[in-house]
Amino acid sequence: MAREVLVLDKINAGYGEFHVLFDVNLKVHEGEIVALVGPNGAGKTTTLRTIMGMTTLYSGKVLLNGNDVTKIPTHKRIELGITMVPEGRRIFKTLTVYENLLAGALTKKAQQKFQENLELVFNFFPKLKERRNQIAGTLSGGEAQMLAIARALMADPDILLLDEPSLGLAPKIVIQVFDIVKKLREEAGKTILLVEQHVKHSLEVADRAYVLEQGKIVLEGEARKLLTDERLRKAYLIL
Amino acid sequence: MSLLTEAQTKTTAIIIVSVVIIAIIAGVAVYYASQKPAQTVTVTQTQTVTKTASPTTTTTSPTKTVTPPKIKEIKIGLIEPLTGAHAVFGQEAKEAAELIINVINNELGGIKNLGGAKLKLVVADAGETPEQAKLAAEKLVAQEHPPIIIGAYISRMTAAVAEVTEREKIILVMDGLVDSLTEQGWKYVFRVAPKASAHGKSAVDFVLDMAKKKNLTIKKAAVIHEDSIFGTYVAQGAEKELAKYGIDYIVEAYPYDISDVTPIVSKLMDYNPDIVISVPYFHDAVLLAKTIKEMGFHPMFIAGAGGCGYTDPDSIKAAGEAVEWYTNTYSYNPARPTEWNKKIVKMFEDKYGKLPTEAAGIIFYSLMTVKEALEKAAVLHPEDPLNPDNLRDAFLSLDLTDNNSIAAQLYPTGHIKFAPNGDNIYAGTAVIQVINGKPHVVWPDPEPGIQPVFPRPDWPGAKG
Amino acid sequence: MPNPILRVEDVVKRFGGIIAVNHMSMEVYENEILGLIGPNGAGKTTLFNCITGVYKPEEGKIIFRNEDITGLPPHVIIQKGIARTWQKVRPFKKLTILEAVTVGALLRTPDVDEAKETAKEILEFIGIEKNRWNRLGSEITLIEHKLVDLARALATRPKLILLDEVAAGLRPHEMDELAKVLLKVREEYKLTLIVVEHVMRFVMGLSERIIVMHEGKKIAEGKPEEVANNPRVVEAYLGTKPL
Amino acid sequence: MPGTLSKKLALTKERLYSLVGLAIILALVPVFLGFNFYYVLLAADVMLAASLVAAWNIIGGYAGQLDLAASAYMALGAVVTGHLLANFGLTPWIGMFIGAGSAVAVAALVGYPTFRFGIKEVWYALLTSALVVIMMRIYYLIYGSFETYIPHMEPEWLYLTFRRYEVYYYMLAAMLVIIIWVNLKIKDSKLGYYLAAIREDELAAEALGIDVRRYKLYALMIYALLAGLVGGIYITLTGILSFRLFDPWLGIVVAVMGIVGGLGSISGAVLSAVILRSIEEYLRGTIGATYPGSHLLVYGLIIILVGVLKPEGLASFIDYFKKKITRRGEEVG
Amino acid sequence: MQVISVDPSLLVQNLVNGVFTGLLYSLVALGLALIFGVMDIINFAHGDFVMVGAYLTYVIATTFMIEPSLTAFITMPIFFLLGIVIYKLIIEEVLGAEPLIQIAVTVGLLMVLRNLALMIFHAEPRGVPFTIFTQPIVIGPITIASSRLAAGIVSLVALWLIHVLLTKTKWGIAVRATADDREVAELMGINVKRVYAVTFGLGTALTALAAALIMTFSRADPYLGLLYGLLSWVIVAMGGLGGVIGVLFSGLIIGVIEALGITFVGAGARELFIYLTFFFVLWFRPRGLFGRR
Repeated sequence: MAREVLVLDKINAGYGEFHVLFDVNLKVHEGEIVALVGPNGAGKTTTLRTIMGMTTLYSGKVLLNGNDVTKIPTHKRIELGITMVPEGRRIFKTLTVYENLLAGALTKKAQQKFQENLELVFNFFPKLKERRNQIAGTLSGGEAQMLAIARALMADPDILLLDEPSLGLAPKIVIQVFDIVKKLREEAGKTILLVEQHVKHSLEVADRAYVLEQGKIVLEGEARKLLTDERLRKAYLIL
Repeated sequence: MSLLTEAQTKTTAIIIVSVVIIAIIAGVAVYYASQKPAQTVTVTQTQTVTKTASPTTTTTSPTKTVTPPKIKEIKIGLIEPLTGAHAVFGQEAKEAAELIINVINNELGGIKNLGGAKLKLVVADAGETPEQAKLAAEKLVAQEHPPIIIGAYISRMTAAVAEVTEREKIILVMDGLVDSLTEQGWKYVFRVAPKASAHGKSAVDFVLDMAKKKNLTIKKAAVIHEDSIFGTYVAQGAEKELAKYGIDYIVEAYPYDISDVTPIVSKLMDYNPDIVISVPYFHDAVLLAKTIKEMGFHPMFIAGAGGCGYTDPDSIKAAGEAVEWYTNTYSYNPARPTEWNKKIVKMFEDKYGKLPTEAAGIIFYSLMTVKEALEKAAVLHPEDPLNPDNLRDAFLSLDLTDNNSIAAQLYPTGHIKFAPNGDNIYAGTAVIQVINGKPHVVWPDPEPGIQPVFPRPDWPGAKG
Repeated sequence: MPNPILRVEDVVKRFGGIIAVNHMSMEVYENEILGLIGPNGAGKTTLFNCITGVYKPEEGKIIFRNEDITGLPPHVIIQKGIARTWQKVRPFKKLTILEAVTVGALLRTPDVDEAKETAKEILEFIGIEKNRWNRLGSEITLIEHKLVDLARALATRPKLILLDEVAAGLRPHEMDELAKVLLKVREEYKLTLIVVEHVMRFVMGLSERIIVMHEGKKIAEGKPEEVANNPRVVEAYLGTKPL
Repeated sequence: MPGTLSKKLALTKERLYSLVGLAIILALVPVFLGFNFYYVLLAADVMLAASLVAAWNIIGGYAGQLDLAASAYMALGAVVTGHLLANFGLTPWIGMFIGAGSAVAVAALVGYPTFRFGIKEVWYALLTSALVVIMMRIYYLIYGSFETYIPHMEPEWLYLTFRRYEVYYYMLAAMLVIIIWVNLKIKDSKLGYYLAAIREDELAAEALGIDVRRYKLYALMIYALLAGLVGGIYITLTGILSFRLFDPWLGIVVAVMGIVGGLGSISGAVLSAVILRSIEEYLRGTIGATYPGSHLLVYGLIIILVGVLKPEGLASFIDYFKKKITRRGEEVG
Repeated sequence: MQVISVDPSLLVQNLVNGVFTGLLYSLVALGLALIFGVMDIINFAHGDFVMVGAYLTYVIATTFMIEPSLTAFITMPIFFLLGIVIYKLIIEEVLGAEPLIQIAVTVGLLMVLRNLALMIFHAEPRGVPFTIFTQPIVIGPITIASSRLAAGIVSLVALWLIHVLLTKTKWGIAVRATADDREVAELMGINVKRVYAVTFGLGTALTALAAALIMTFSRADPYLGLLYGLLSWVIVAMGGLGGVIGVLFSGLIIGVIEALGITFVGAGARELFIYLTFFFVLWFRPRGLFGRR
């Protein structure tokens, strides 16, 4: 098995006194796409935020490339090779497309590989190249999502966390997004942790998956197998 | 429902009750308090009297019918803005008062007619608002109850103090210059210093006098003034005088804390007056002078009116060359060549390392006048010289000239005599001009070796 | 079929270039519990906001009890009898539970004490324990927030309550508790409920009828089991087949 | 049910008793001060500050609007009352209501569009601060910088031109009690509940049927009314009318006192006004004259410390003691 | 007060004066706009930073006999550090606090600064008695005071530099990203706390530059802050968060309105015009003239 890029070890976390995650264990290996699925409010986003150090961590450890990053502030974790595409895209609306990409590449590591990554990103998203001088606030939903992913790629991460990348997008675009997720691994060699509502899609692109419910991991395993799992179906449509 | 409304009526009832309680206690308390007038004061006074019986005076009083009180110490209140925006005046006034009290007590041997009684300065801070000034007055009255108070520079603060001193029958020697202060029908107020409008008048008189000497005619004038009550009164004095001589003029008022005056200077340049009568405060004086210079505005003359502004040492320090040839009317003439004036100025310079400005000067002669009044009171009313009405009488009967008093020697006109409203009949100002970066008195009589510069050398007509 | 209490007719709401609600029509019948489901971004919350007057729809009409209420400001709409709860709890942090509910009750009476009594009745009915009534909004648990939110809405004596993701973030037993309360409330106060929900087992168990929204439009309508087996719905949720 | 009802009544009683207690204490203050003019005047000054802060509490504390225009409404009440007395000989007993009425009118005139256009937070604060300057300049355009001194008129009780300060003190103390009462009354009323809801969350409040703009305007107008009345009494005390009464700085100070007291807490507001005003005056008398400005420097430091360390203000201390008392009460009951 | 019939050349002259004053106002407000735009901190002490800057200019210029405008090279770095210290000591504690708390704390800061100045320098105005700007520049019928011209040009250049800094540099991108979305900025590896500290430092340093320019023609006094505090806020409010451009134009508008008010009515009505304009702008364009989030 490949190297473990990200390990969550018995994580208990939440916001202030509001406990959300209970003993969450999770691993992502190099070159893997791992899906984290579950109903709304199950704690998927909280898991990602905990990885980035944006929640209150009560106990447990976050390991990145084998290093304990539990006590490292968020902005320094980026330098260590991890980036997150936040839910709802949250591109910098007042900046231009190109400035958004610049904002993604402010770390030392990213600066060195700026040109290389820019080419990669424009290659992936030719639309962004066309619109590089447009104010990002005027982009459509799909373009904005592309930009959010592109911005994260500019940081030259080893592992990319994607939070609901297909949220609120037209089906056509959703398909594109999942295509891109696949391409990111295949062509750019990125490791990906994906949080999604589109369970089917995500399980189709992912190698492995975790199912989160009420802040606990209730199921984990090979994605394709989970796809046909009756329990998963129940978690979503209880009948 | 009914229960709740009952509770509400109860609420209302209890509120009314509590207000009534306040009212009743208030009524009783005020009645009780007003029954015994401010006795404490007289008590303390008699106490001081008995305690401090001086042997010399007791022996010299042969008659037992009227025993003149043996006074060793007389408190003089000083209420000046020692904190806040006007502290610049108040602090200097305090320094000046300390100096003069020292002179009176040590060099002049106290109040001679009262057996060499010493003066004791009691100071309170008038702050920045009328309430604070009033508080200061009440504090001074409650703690010290001086028979005479000097203060409080800023007009509305002086007015606030006057209300207290009138009630307590304390003589208030005002160093606030606003005209209306002596128009309120107050009985126990006196003002040695020239009032605001006199400053405006003097500025115009000075310019016209100079122009006459140089055979120049003045047709158009501009009056610009900061818009406080003081500035407005000064400007009015100038306007009246200009109108009297049939000179056309415009008036422009502005807040003294204005950020930029270029539009005003442009307006002046557009009107192109022969002379400018300017009534500034400190801050705007620096700004105006610099801007006028920088905009290349060259009228025949720019005359300042009102106590502070262009010729103050601090202003000259701050504005540099820009205030060269500016004049200012002054409630005090530091260059008057009288014996005592020279002496006091020197003492002040030695002690504080700076020239006395107007704030100090007013205190010089006001305090010296107080001394003269006390001397006079001792003569006129030996039985009770510190009685307010007796003191008032003494003030009104003063007629001080250079020959008979130090106070007059310190005063610009050399003559002090009070009108019934408390103003000095012979009030007048001096005009000071900045020549080679130093303030010099140029009018009514120039300092020795000093020639007033008129018109301004940069006036285009000066050479032709 | 009874009369519809609320009719949404051909409503359109756009944000910039994005159409959030796209010619949506639906009817809600008196005293029913209607589930409104759909994937994230389907336009449910926007539709809610159009009904409650937070947004003014660009096209279409909203008719409540035979009265056109389109574009009325929120405080007027609630007077007509439509109350709502919030997806993200919006507590009055410095007010106690009792006070917060009293605020709602004051809509129908100027008398604070009367309103307080109403609030107490409702709190008791909903099952918040008395010793919690004086807790501040900043000190209570999530389930209490949801219940207070509901109580606040109930206190305005509405005919129709729109519940926006009430179950989000709750534990299973809390959800069951909440569902029970909602059913009880519906009976007692003769209410109509519209439940926007993501948690399927909650909404499927609670609703009598379900409308599925997708991309601002209605794509299915019917009994819960019908809807759950509708291939379009499954597709909308689990996603279309990749090409 | 009856139990809870009596509990509610008991609460009201508790408040009323404390109010009556306060009234008695306030009434006795001059007695304790031995009718020393200085201390009574100082006490009157403290009452003035406390009244203004208590009035501000309605708009700032209850409605959560950052109003910095207390001095505008107070000064308007003052100048209207003062000029009616000085120029037309109208008794301040009537004049102060006309003055307060003008303050309400201005509040409505400014508040209506301001709330209508949804101006909130810092923008509202700036607008109100600018309002003070605008009104100052309007007064200046009418009266110039001339000062009007209200003369002593007989009978004193009719024209409120007393030579002693006790009467003014008692009037301001009574005013303070009335303003506290209005505060408590509002707090317990529909308006109070609505204002609290608006302060906490405007959108949620609106969804509960509250016409946010209207209730904000009510709060503003009541506040203006009270501030105007305080101004009317104040001017009979100082008797000096000038455009400097419209003091933007005073508006800020009133708000700051309210914040230091703790938002929405009437006891905190009053306590903070009393403490801060007394400290300021004490420091002014002790260190202020030796080092000009030092008293305000200390004052500023106190505000910073409270803001940084105890943003809930003095009210949190009061709550702490209250809780201690009520907890004990609960145990007994 | 006599009404002067305004002749056209005076009008043009005063419009020009207004433009230069307005440019300087923009510079004064720029630091505030930056701090408020990026950090959402309501700083009521901004005007008093200008005041402290004016005193520092006075002290340095008169001690070392340096042209006052050039002292900016010394005062700006000092103020940059001062800003960071104040940020660390006070501002960081109230980040994200309620607006009222921020107002209270910065009012406290204002009182400390103002009264410290009063204690040290007393209330007398202090000025630098020398400057290279003494001669007017006359272009046809228009006379421009050279210090105002210089101040205007320097302001414009400073505004332009800040604009370039914000749009063209790495750091500027980080600042704007932080202003846009603090949390996501952190996800981009931006040290938000440091960005805040530096922004506050820069905002403060800009007041030092403005103060140095002001000292070429005006004076320092403890109450100078009153003059520029509210005015800066008015400019920021009118400009909205339209960045440097918004600040520039609203500064110009204020400057011109002030000059017109003085020309047609009188200097006493100056504030009336400025603040009435402010009222109407807020009422009818609550998001400012140049947009706001």
